[in-house]
Amino acid sequence: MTLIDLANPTRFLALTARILPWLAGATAILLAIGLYQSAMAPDDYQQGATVKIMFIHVPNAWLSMFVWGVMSVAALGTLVWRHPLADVAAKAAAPIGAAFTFLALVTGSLWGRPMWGTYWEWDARLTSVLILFLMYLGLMALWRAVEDPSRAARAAAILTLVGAINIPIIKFSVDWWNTLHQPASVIRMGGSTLDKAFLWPLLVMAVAFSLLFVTLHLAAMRNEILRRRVRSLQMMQASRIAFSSEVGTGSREEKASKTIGAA
Amino acid sequence: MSFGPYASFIVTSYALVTVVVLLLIIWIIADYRRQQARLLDLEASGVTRRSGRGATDIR
Amino acid sequence: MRLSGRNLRCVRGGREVFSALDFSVSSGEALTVLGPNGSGKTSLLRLIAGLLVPADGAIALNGGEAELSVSEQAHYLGHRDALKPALSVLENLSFWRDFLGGEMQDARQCLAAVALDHATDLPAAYLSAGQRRRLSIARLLAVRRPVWLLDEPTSALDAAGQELFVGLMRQHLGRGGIIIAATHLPLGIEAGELRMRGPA
Amino acid sequence: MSALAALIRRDIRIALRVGGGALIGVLFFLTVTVLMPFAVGPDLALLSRLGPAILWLGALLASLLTLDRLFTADHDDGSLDLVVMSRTPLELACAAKALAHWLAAGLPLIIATPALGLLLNLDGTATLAVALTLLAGTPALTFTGMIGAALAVTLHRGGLLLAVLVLPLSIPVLIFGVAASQAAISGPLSFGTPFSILCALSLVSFVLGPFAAAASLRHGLD
Repeated sequence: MTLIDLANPTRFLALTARILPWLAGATAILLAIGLYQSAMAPDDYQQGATVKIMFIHVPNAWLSMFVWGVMSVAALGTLVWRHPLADVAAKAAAPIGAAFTFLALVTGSLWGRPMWGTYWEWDARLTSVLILFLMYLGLMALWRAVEDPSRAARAAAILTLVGAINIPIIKFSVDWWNTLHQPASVIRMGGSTLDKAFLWPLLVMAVAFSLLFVTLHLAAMRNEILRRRVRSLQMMQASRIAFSSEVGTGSREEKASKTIGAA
Repeated sequence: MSFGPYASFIVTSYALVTVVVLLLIIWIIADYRRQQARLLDLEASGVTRRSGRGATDIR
Repeated sequence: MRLSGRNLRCVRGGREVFSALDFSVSSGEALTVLGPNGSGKTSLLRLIAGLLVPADGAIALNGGEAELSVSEQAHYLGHRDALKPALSVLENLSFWRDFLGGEMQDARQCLAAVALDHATDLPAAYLSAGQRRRLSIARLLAVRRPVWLLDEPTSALDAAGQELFVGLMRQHLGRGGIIIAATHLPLGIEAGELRMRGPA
Repeated sequence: MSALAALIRRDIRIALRVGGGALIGVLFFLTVTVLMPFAVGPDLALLSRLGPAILWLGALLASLLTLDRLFTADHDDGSLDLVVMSRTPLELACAAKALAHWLAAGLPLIIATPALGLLLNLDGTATLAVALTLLAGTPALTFTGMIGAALAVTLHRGGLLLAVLVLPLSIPVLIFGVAASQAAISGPLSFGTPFSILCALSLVSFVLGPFAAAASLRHGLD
């Protein structure tokens, strides 16, 4: 371990401790504004009140892709620049990204239920998000499968980058597969011609959720750094036992033999 | 403010988002407390980091 | 108590490892099995442990508990240490103590006896080879069984560990136990010798 | 009894800790099920007709996949030697290991079934029927699969060979599992008949599996 390896996460922890409360506060305020605005937004002439689901669905869907983007940059950081924090950032982002993707899926299916009559339709967008969700889970499983974080880091980074290249291809194939089977899409979710009355609440909510992600991500990164410290301290503890037992064996043996004999 | 015939869907989706986000926050805070406690335990048992500072010191 | 084997023959993979082998060890005695590589030291231990079936001959433990087989009254310390890296030191030991059954000892005291008592909550994955061996030795103490079958027990241990282990073996013999150890190195206790000739 | 409890506790702990593979089975189940519509097409009526079969195949493959290391892991680190030398009969130890495996890897599959039922357009009754048949049938898959896992130790091979050995043995379970769920959804058979046969298959496997696995392990030691 070099000095920079130690210093960097330490400085990061100091920085996090200072800005986390401010971030959390800003997130809460923006979320409150966004929620108020979306509650006040008028009904859509086609979709009625269900358009309100859009205000939480779209930010989650946006984050599901944005988080993978963050992880891809972190993966580059691991593979190319070997930045000590890059792997921590990628690993901490995965569960949060998976949670946002899950929410995008569920809110999407709840939004579609009144239109489709079923909770799940193999709609191109929802299906792509579902596959993204599976990829998040797979990545998390990869991290869990390997005990040593530095060994898991490179494998996970490669998988993240392959995923980033593959996601557009998957999206394209699913679109093609979907149009092959059902020519007319059931509804157009969040079309490009959005009324200003919807645009503002949506934007505020999107910014609020992005801030939420940044806050959670920084906190999760801090946890991950501490987890790694615990790990390295435990390894030091293990090596110290070997050392100390060599020094103090004589008395220890006598004491131990007495206790075992008496037991 | 009325949500029309699909009120339950709207309420469910907002509630679900709230619950999942809260769970995330609770998990992260609990994880922080757990790691912090383990670090303190380890320090109490006399293991310190090579730099000589306590592992829980952030500065 | 007396552990004896008579006219033992061992065949592995169609090859005769040894034949017409006799041995006998009484309470409080140790026997070292000596011989070149491939002479069947490990096979003999596994035969006594019930992990291999003799092609000929029989093994008996006179004066032990009648309703238990020899292998159920023996501890086997092999090359592989039967530890799960995902479990902590204490969890590993407690599991074997609970599972092997019989007269149990306190797991923490057993760890203290092998100088691992400060590492109880450490995952076994972090242990060095010598520490893993110590943890395996703690297993011999956690459940009391009269016969110890040891395969190169001191190979991974440092000087302090060996000294500690000699003390534990003496205790075991002092309580009327039986030790059979296959080894290249001197064991550090007074013991009879059984020389394996190697394949004829 | 406490010896078996200790074994079950240890195996579940290892499966759920970092490096354990219990939850990967669920992820595999999820992925296989999601792949099906891409091959079959997104026709909801068709999917709901195929749903029970897809879920059963997914569960079968997922439970088989995780069985691979049931005994080989213990064999590789020497634990199996000590299990054989313990005062617990090997048959009971095998049964305990299979039970632990089912609790850690089989039960999550059943818990995941309702979510997957939603994706395949199954209604409440159909999902419940599939979950119920899986609850009755997956123990049989684990206990017969255990025989293959024990053979894998003897033969020093696992993976694909295990699948080839075990898949034919699980055909009856598949037949009656899918038949029972279809019966509950569309008839014309009554649900009870195939379901009770499924339960009977599970009960038979509880007896047969541990004995066959223990016999195979005893002969496979070296």
